[in-house]
Order: sequence, then structure tokens, then C-alpha cells
Amino acid sequence: MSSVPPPALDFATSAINQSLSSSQKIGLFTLMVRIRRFEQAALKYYNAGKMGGFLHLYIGQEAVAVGTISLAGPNDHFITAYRDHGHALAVGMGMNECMAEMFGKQSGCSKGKGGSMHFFAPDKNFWGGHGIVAGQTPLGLGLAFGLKYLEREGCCLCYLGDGAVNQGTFHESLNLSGLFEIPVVFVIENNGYSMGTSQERSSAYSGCLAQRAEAYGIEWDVIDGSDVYEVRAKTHIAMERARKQHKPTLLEIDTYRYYGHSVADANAKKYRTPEEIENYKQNHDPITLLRRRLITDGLLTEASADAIHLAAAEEAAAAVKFADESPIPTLADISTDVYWESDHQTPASKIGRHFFND
Amino acid sequence: MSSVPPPALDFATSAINQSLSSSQKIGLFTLMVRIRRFEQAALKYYNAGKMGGFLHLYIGQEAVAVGTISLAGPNDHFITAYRDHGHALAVGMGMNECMAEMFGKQSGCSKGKGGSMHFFAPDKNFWGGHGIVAGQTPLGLGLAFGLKYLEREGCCLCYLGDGAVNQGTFHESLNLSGLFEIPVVFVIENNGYSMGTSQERSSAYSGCLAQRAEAYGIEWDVIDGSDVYEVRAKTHIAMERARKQHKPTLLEIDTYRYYGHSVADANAKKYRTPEEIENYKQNHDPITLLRRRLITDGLLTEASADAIHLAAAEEAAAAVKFADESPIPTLADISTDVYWESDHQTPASKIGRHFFND
Amino acid sequence: MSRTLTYRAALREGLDEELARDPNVVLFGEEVAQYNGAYKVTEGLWKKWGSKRVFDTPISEAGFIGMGIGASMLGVRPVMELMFWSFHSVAFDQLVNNAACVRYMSGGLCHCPIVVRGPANGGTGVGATHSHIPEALFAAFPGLKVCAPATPADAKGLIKAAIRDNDPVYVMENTLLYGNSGEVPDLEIGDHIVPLGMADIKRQGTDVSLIAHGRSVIQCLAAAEILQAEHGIHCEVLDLRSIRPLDQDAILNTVRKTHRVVLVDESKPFGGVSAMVGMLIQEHAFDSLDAPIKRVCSIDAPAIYSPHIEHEQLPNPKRIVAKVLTLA
Amino acid sequence: MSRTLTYRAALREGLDEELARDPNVVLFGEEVAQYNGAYKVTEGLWKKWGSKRVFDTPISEAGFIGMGIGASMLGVRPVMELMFWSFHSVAFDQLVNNAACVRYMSGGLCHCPIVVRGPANGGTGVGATHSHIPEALFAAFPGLKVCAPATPADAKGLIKAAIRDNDPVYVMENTLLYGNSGEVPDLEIGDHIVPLGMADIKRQGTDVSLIAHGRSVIQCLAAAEILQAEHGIHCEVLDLRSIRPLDQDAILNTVRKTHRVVLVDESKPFGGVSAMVGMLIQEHAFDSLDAPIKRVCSIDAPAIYSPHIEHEQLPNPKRIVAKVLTLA
Ligand SMILES: Cc1ncc(C[n+]2csc(CCOP(=O)(O)OP(=O)(O)O)c2C)c(N)n1
Ligand SMILES: Cc1ncc(C[n+]2csc(CCOP(=O)(O)OP(=O)(O)O)c2C)c(N)n1
Ligand SMILES: [Mg+2]
Ligand SMILES: [Mg+2]
Repeated sequence: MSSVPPPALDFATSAINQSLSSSQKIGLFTLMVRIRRFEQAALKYYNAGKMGGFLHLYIGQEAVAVGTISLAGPNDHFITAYRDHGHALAVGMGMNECMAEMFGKQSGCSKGKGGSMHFFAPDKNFWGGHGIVAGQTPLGLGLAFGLKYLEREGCCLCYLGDGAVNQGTFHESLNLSGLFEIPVVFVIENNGYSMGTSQERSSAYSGCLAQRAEAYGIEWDVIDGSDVYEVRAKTHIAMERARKQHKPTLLEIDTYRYYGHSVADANAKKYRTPEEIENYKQNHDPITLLRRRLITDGLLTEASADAIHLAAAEEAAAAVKFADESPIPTLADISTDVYWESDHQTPASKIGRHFFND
Repeated sequence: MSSVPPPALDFATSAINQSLSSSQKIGLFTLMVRIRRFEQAALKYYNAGKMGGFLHLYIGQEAVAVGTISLAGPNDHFITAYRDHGHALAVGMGMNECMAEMFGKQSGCSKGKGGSMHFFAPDKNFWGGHGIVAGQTPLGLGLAFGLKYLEREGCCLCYLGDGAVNQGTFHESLNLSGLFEIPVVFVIENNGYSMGTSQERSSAYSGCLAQRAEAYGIEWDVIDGSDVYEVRAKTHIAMERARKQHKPTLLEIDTYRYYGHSVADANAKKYRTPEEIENYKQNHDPITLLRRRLITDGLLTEASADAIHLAAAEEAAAAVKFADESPIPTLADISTDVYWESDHQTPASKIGRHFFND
Repeated sequence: MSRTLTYRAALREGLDEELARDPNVVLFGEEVAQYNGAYKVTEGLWKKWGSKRVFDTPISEAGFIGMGIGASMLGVRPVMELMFWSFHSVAFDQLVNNAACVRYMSGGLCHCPIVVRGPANGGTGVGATHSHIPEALFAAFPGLKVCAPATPADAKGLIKAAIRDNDPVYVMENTLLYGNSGEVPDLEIGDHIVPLGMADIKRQGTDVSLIAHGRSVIQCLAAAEILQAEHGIHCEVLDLRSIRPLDQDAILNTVRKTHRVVLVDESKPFGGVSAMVGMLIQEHAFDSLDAPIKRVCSIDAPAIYSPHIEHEQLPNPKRIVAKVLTLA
Repeated sequence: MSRTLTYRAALREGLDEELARDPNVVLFGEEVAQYNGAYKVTEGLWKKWGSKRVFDTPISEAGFIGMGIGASMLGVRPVMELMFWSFHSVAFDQLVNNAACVRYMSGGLCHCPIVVRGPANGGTGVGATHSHIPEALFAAFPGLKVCAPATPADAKGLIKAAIRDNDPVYVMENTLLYGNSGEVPDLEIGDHIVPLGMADIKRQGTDVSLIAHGRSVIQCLAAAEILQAEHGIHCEVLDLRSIRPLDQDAILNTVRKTHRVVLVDESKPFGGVSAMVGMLIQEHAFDSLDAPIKRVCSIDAPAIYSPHIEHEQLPNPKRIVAKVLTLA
């Protein structure tokens, strides 16, 4: 949740942002718009009964995934929690396989086996999509450990929520990252709430959550997540520290979600005041802010911005069609992807009973 | 491990220590001596094959348990890890039931079911003796929660090692204690090593371990554990904060163990230099330091101090005899103390099968 | 003498009555208070009982369950919600070591009267990590008790028995049953308690015994209807209700009556409550069996998300009917 | 063609060979490097391979096992020691969710070639929390593989198979076997690998099948000697070696040969590998059985400390002999 006053510094002028071409800047905007439009379509079809389970919308937080992932080099990797649609599109996954995943179809990115919380694209350095709160934090540490072990100059960005900081594994991961000098950047996407519980009611802290890094001798920073330039400028420093010095960082990016915890959250307007939600939408919406800026800077016009929205909406609609028309998994599909050896029909897979269906 | 220079402050002059009578001061000394003599006897009979499992000696750390527990009021409670003999005697458990427990006898404090790592005396507000590293930390939090819930003015002292700080549950417990304002005092007994791993090799930190409390808005302090007066003076502040304000504290008490991690630790002299061990024994031994002081202050003579040692050694020898002569558990004893309802032969215990021995 | 309540409301009534009876009963967990519970089981209880008796915790299952265990040793009686029982995985040490062993390791000096409750089931499209079926996992640990109500009346009766029990009791509810309605005894008749360890014949029959617990009982009842209507097979349906203690007598009695058994269990097939029940039957009623004991479990893979196929992975009437027919 | 090695040395040789074979194999855990391992299994490997390949971790089992899982997805092949398998309780989520489910939830896009190894047994006087027997616990999770060698040769062969396997394999060793000696094939014959999923008849017999794994195999062999010498009963001893995959054919073959079965399992009796094996036997060899399947498990209580009685809680030759005699 943003309690940060409007930025005093103009992060657009920082080197990492000045190096952006016009089309790259428009690309950031386009990506944020695509994420939002994708999720608006998902919401519509979730409500129409096309999906199972939960739908955790990222709407309002787009600048975090887009800003951070826009900094990715070939050896940078990403892993997040269940609120994963933004990161998925930001790493370059297609709307089709993402939408189809939520529709539970064979053509889904995880063949309909993972659902909304479990998008994966290892070919794009994206390692999920994880449902157990903070359970992904040691995995992110491990991906970064792997990079160092394999002597690749890169880092892992590992996202978690403000509620997730109170899981013990996260602290174990912090300590290990500091101790072993692991090139991981932990990113707390602080939207102010873990389900219906505000930061004040779930965390003991003085100042901010990122400060927890300090006693581990780990660098930390707090970022206004409504400003994609600030996100990029500060995250870039952390990523370089990881890549070049093998030093971890803990970033806290203040942001906000407009919808409930998940679409099933009937209380979304009870534990937050309408004013609070409205204030964020009016004054901190990352898409609105960037749009305004790009228009001011002459990179977009009202019309071209609207066209980007329209194209994204059309892309999302096409993804819905793709998902809807894709085949559903078969009974046999339930039993694949359990063991690598079995899927590859290796000699090892032929010895002994692996499955105990009677 | 003590890297603290000799105390600049004289904690004997602090109010909580000035309030001690001469016999109370001699009592502190006597208790430390009794702990040491008890363990020396235990070591001898462990090596003679009278015990099973592990034997984690507390020798060198006595001032921590004795100093902190000497501050106990009727509603103060204690819980620790497996290195629990010092705390057990300090709360007032007898050498007999403690020695018998290690001998695996029916007359042991836990009927021979727990062993060296699992001494308990709830009647003396002592809740164990726990073997899973840091697993006791949420229990200590819970005892303190219980005190507050039951509206008793007291606190819980929850001890853990310097290696235990890297278990996630400890951090969850810290956060909960700060958030809910729980009257718990976490005491890190920092003896510099977790098994063969030094603090530097297991923890990322800047300054000290206790500083991890800071980001939770929790008070913390570092204490020289060789000086029982300093231990008392600083722990008293934390206990009062807990009792009166329901605020937690994290204390780090620097100390040292003379023996290996457990008696089975064949490497005890490999990961630490002989000089390091000898330096502590010569310059920081809590018993030697207190003896010297009490003699200087005219409360003890060399002879009376020696007599205390002798009496403690005799008491320990008697405990060995008691333990040796006590009956061993029967086969039937294996099956009691599993369920409260079964042990009490309640109506509930008669319904359905509880035990599945064939 | 009875009213219709949902399973959810019946649980809530049981919790509310126990909060009223004993001031040491305290309810906590994630979102149980101000949010009224992720599945609304605890709705209204925070408002009624206040923040001392009903409160929210951070997402620190090991921490807050351990806290409850510690408090229980002092005489507090915590009833803790796991939003999903699947989250046991992050609190496992507290659940199987501290809760299950503290009495034993202290030679009976400590005890641990806690209840941990929440939904434990598949079938809601939340994927592998959120769909674990841990009844047998915990029943394997001596020192623990486990139950799994299938109906509103049993839900109320078992939660009350669990809270009064002086040992740790893990109550496995079911998201897909919360909305089900059923008869629950009237308040005037006094405390409605279903003792742990007592199974219940939910349907009489003579040809085959279907033995199950939790939602699988409902699936068995549906299958029994089909089997009777379409195949003239009369199934007896035994609801275990409690897993540990276990009503072995009731199990053996139904087997001795029908001589044929199908065990239905949402667990994955390696292990599960059904493997244990099967083992007991073959040991104690070997000569009463006319055919091997059969099982219907979840298909042996992590839980699939796809709502198009998830229900096929679980025991369902179709799969139960097919299995019973293999015995005929 | 063979030498005598201890179980410990055989494991170490297997680890050393795999470290040499594949530069992506990396060993870590508490005290495995500079301290040479709490039980000295990894002795000398840090010195030989250096801190990149063999290193110590803090006491953060969830953290470092999760780290290994994450690294394995990138192609690193971590072999992680749990100082005791009992400490699984603090890493359970990583072990049963991330390791077991990541392949499935990603539709096969990720895989997790990790090994977790360490001792998993009672009998060493370390009390309830340190004496868990988790073979069945983990074998219950599809996606995981579990094995438990009983001899030095199997220890070497299985650890090598585990490291080469592309799925997560949990190797359950035994503190009380580390010092046992046995024949291990010579190095000249090439890689000695014991495939997962292949049981081994450790003693031929005709009257009763004793089926076990881990140290219980040794107990069965001792019991078989007594039964032959004192009662003229010829027991066949089948060592499962691997729990998942499980050699069902070998199990059914021995049952069809002897018609009588005693399952021996250090697990507590509610569940355990033996409950599952028993269930499979009664299902697939129902007509071959002349008597109910019997089990010898640990006495159903948390593990007692007292060295005077602890061995009585576990399966031992005396208890096995007595159980076999009930079948006669
Ligand atoms: C271990 C665990 N406990 C509880 C949950 C249920 N749960 C899912 S998300 C969530 C809130 C997390 O909040 P936060 O970390 O702030 O992330 P956000 O949803 O705001 O993105 C909870 C309690 C879970 N999935 N895993
Ligand atoms: C969860 C867990 N992991 C590992 C162990 C094994 N172990 C027991 S004590 C110990 C070292 C603990 O060191 P520290 O916390 O500094 O306490 P000290 O022994 O120095 O008192 C280890 C690794 C354990 N008992 N529990
Ligand atoms: Mg949040
Ligand atoms: Mg230490």
C-alpha cells in the first residue's frame, strides 16, 4: 500500500531509464495495459464459471512486475507467488497459454494442471507461480544459487507479499542469501494487506518491512510501486549488486490491489475504506501515471494510448476464444508429469511399481 | 562466545544485585557449582555406558541459567532446548530425578522416557528440554501468551542457541511476540558454535544476533554471560518489561561451552583452538569469577568455597547411586503417557481403538 | 427434536457453545476474527466474543500453532484454524513433535488439549499443494487424535468432543460439505456430543460394506442408491467419523455381515486411512471375507487443477459403483 | 570381485564416485563438510572436492532444502543431508510440495533431480522427536521416490541410482547400520548401481515370508536363524530396498511361494510401509494366503528414551520369532 508521498526525485532521469528508447517506454506502457486487460477478461470469465479455484488479480500492481522484469538479461530468473499473471505476461508468456491454463485446458501453460496460481515458463526463465505463502522464497534463493554455481552472471528476482514476510522460510532464505552471498533480489510487493489483514495487524515492524534485511547485513530499499521508472531505477541497482558482487538485496515495493484478495473475497470493501481504494485509483494508478507522462513527453497521444488499450482488449478476447475452444485434459493426463523418468519412458521407469491405482 | 572485553560497569552495584543477601549470593555460587558437579558426574557415567543417546554439557555456561532463573517470581516460566541440565537444577529440580532420567530409570523426572534432552518440571514452571532446534521457541511464546490470557503477572524466559536463530519458527515467534505484545524474553545463549559451525559460518549478521529483534520493534540487549551480576541486571530489565508492559525482549548472552557439542563430538578440539578454550577457562569461567569476587567481598573463604564444591560432588555421587539403583521402565511403561484420556481411564478413552499394536 | 443446519453453521454452533462453556477456550487463526473466516465457519464469533477470545494471526502457522501448544500446557484451550489443512506442511514439526510427543517425553507431566481444525479435501480447483488429505498422515502419530465429520450433526458433535478432549485433536472438515444441510439435534436436549472413536452406519445393507469418512461417505451414499436401483446390490455404508481412535468393532461387524468390502478414501492410494482399515480387516476378519478388500482412492498423482477433470481424480459415485461391480 | 566395506564407507564411495562423474553434483547439509558429517558419512569429501562441491549449511532445513530444489530446476544436482531424517518435520513443505509437485503443477516443464539422505531410525536413545520412521510418510506422495538400503552393497548401489535419477529421491539410511560391514563389488567391474524398484531375496525359504526394509531386514535374518534352528521353520526374507517404486512382483512371488507372511517394519503400526504392502498382498494374492498377514511394528507410542527398554519397542528377533510362531 502506498503511503509514500509523490516522488520528489524524478527517476525518469536516472541512467537506466534514460537509456530507454521511445518504443521501449511505450512497450512498458503496453505491457501494463496488456496485463490489466488480460485480467479484466479473466475476471469476466471467472465470474461466468469458466475457471475453478481462486483468481488473484494483480490489477493495480502492474508497474512492479513490468518495471522489474523489464531489466532482465538472459541470465536473470523470476519466481513469484500465486498472484502471478503480471509476471507471466511480463516475462513474455502469451495470453493464450495463460488464459487456457485458467480454463483448465490441455493448451494451458501447465497443461491445465496448475491453474491460475501455477503459471510456469522455464524457457523464459520464469519458475512459477506458487501457492504456499513464502514457499517460493527458498526456491528463488536456489535458482540464484544455481546461477552462481553454474557461473552464469545473472540474478533471481523472487517476489513475495507483505503477509509472506511472516513465514519462517523467508527468514531462513534471507540468512542463507547473506551468508552464502547469493545473487537473489527478494521483492516484497507490499499491497498493504494479506487477505483481510492489514500490514499493521500482521507484522511487527519499525519503519518498514524491508528493514528486516538489515540485521542480516543485507542491503534494502523501499520503492514507490506506482512509478515504473522508480521501480526500474532502484531495482536495477539491486540486480547489478547481485550479478556483479553476488550480494542479495531486499526490496519493498509499495503498491495496491484494486480487487479483493481473490475474486472470492466478499469482504474486499469491508477491511478497506472506499476512500482508500479510490485514492489509489485516482492518484497512484501506475498505468494512468505512465500514460500521463508519456503523453506529456510526447511519446503517446490520447488516441494512440486508447489504441493500445483496444488492442490489448482484443488480444485478451482472442485468448479467451483460444482457451474456450481448446481441448480439456483426458483421464490419462492425470497420470503424466508425475515422474520425469516415467514421462520419458526410461529403463528406470520400468522397474517396480510407481503408481498405486488399483 | 565471549568477545566482550572485561566489564567496564560493575553490575554488582545495580539495584537488583544490591538487594541480594549474602546467603543469596552464596546461593548463586552454590547453584553454579552444583550444576557443574552434576554434569561432571553425568559425563563420567555417560562414558561408563550408563546412558543412551546424547549428552550435551552446559559446563561453562552456568551463569546464564543461574543468573536469569534467580530472578524468577511465582508466575515466571522457563523453557529451553536440549542443553537443559543447568536450567533444570536452577529451577530447583533435584539431582536425583535428573540423573535417573539420564540413566533411563522409572524414577527419572520424565520416567526415563525423555532422556538428557527432555527434562521437565511443570510444578517448578519448567517446561523442558526440547530436542528440535528452535522448536521450543513458539512454545515459549505460547506459555507467555497463556500467562497474559490467564491474567497472571509473569513472563516466560525462552532459551535458544546461536545456531537456533536460523530456524524459521524463531522468526515467526519474534514477530508474533512483538505484534501481540506477549510477555516473553527470548534468550540466545551464544556459545559461539552450533556443533562444529561458528557463528560466522552459520549466521549473516551485522554487529550481533540480538539485533534481529530491531526490525520487529522489539527491545534487545547483549550480555556478558560470564558475569552472573550482569546477567541478572540486564535480564531483570527485560523480565520487568514483560511482566509490567507485556513487551517482549531478545537477549543475547555471550558464553562458552568447554566440552564438545555433545560428548559424542569427536571434533570439539578441531573447530576451536586449544588457546580459545583455555582463554575462556582462565579468564571467563563464571564460577571462578564469582568465587574470586565473593572471596574478595568476604562472603566466602577458600575453604568454604571448596566445601561447597565437595558437598556438590557428594550430592552428585549420591544422585548417581540413586539413579543406578532405581528400577528400569517395564514393557507396559512404553504404552503410558501417550494420551491423557487413556492415562486417566476416562470414559472417552474406552471408546474406539487408540493403540494399534497387533 | 431437531433443526436443519448447514455443516458450517453446525460447526459454528459447536464452537460458540464451547466458547460459552469454558472461558479458557480461545479461537485463533488466519482471518478467523474480523474477516469472519475464509470459509465463514467462525462468522460472528469475533463480534460476539471479542478480541481476547477470537483473534486473527499472521501467516505463521508454525508460530501460532506452537503458541497454542505452549498455552495449552498452562491450561488454555486453543482451537486453531488452518485455513486449509494443507498448510500443515509449514507447521508439521509443531503438529507431530510438540503436540504429539510432549506428554510422552515429559513422562506425563505436560499435556496438550488443543484442537486444530479446517478443511482437508480436494475438489475445489486449487491444485496440488492445497488439496492434501492428511487424516492418515496424522493418525499415524501416537499421541494425536483425528476425526472427519461427514454431516452437520457429526460436525457439531465432533467439534465439541474435540474441544473437551484433553489430548490434541485434529478435526478435518471439508470445503465441499460446508454448505450441506442436515438435521442437528435441538438445543433443548442439551449438549450434542459425538464421542471420538464411534463410527456410524449411515445406511444399512447386506451385500457389500462401503467404509469411508468425510465427503467420501456422501459419495458412498450416492453410489449405494445407484447400486440398489440399477443393480439390486444393497450396500451398507459405514461412516468412520473418527480415524483415531478408530471404531474397529463397527468395521469388523459390517464386514462379518456383508463379507465384501470396498473402502473409499480421498487419500492417494499409497497408504491412507483405507490401507490401515484394510490391514485390520484382513487381520481380524480374514475368514469372513469372500473376496479381496477393494479400495477407491484418488488417482495416484498430485491433485490436478483442471475443473474439467478434477472430480474424476477423486472417488466419486461412478468410480465406486464400478469398483463394487468388480466384486459381484 | 568384491571387498568388505562398512555401510558408511560404501555410501561415501558412492557419493565420491558421483561427485567425480558429474560436476553438477553438489553435497550440502549441516556439518557435512568441515566437520566431516555428524555420522562421518561424508568424511574427507570436503577436503577432496572443496567448498564449492561440498559445503556446510546453517540449521535451516526448509531453507537449504528449498534452495536445493530451486537449484535443481536449473540443472544442479544437489545431494542434501538431513542430519537426522526426523528433521524433515521443519522442512516438510519443501519436501512434499515443492519437490513432489513442481513437475506436476508446471505440466512437466520443471523437474527436480534432488537427493535427500540421512539416517531414519529409532534405537539410538535420542527420544521421540529424533526417532521418526518416515518411509511411508513420503512414499505416500506421488512425485517422490523413497529407498532404504540394509547392506553396504545396497547402500552404495542405491545412493548412486538415486543421484542419477531425474526425480526427487529420499534415501533413508540407518545410524545403527553405518558401522556394519559387508561385501561390495570391486571398482573394476564398473559402476555398481542398484536400481530403484527392485527388491532382493536376502534369504531363501519355504514356510513363511518375512518382508522388510532397512535395519528390519537384519532383524529378520537373525529371527530366521532362530526359527530354523529352534523351530525348523524356513523363512524367506525379502528386502524391499526401494519403497517407491515398489517391487510388487517380488512381494507377490514370495507370498505365492510360502503362503504365509509377516511384515516387519520399524514404523508405528497405524500405517507404515507394511500396511501398504499388506493391502497389496491381500488384493493381489488373496487366494494364496493360508493365514492373515501379520505385522511386527514398533510398539504404538512415541519412541521411548530409556536404553533399557528402547530395543523392546522396536521390531527385534524375539518379537519376530513370536509373531511367526502365531502363524504356525
Ligand atoms: C502457508 C500458507 N498459509 C496460508 C495461505 C492462504 N493464503 C493465501 S494468500 C494469503 C495472503 C497473502 O498475503 P500477501 O503475502 O500480502 O500477498 P498478496 O495476496 O497481498 O499478494 C493467505 C493467507 C497459503 N496459501 N499458504
Ligand atoms: C531442526 C534440527 N536440526 C538439526 C538438529 C541437530 N542439532 C542439534 S543441536 C545442533 C546445534 C545447535 O547449536 P546452537 O543452537 O548454537 O545450540 P548449542 O548446541 O550451542 O547450545 C544441531 C545442528 C536438531 N536437533 N534439530
Ligand atoms: Mg499483500
Ligand atoms: Mg551454540
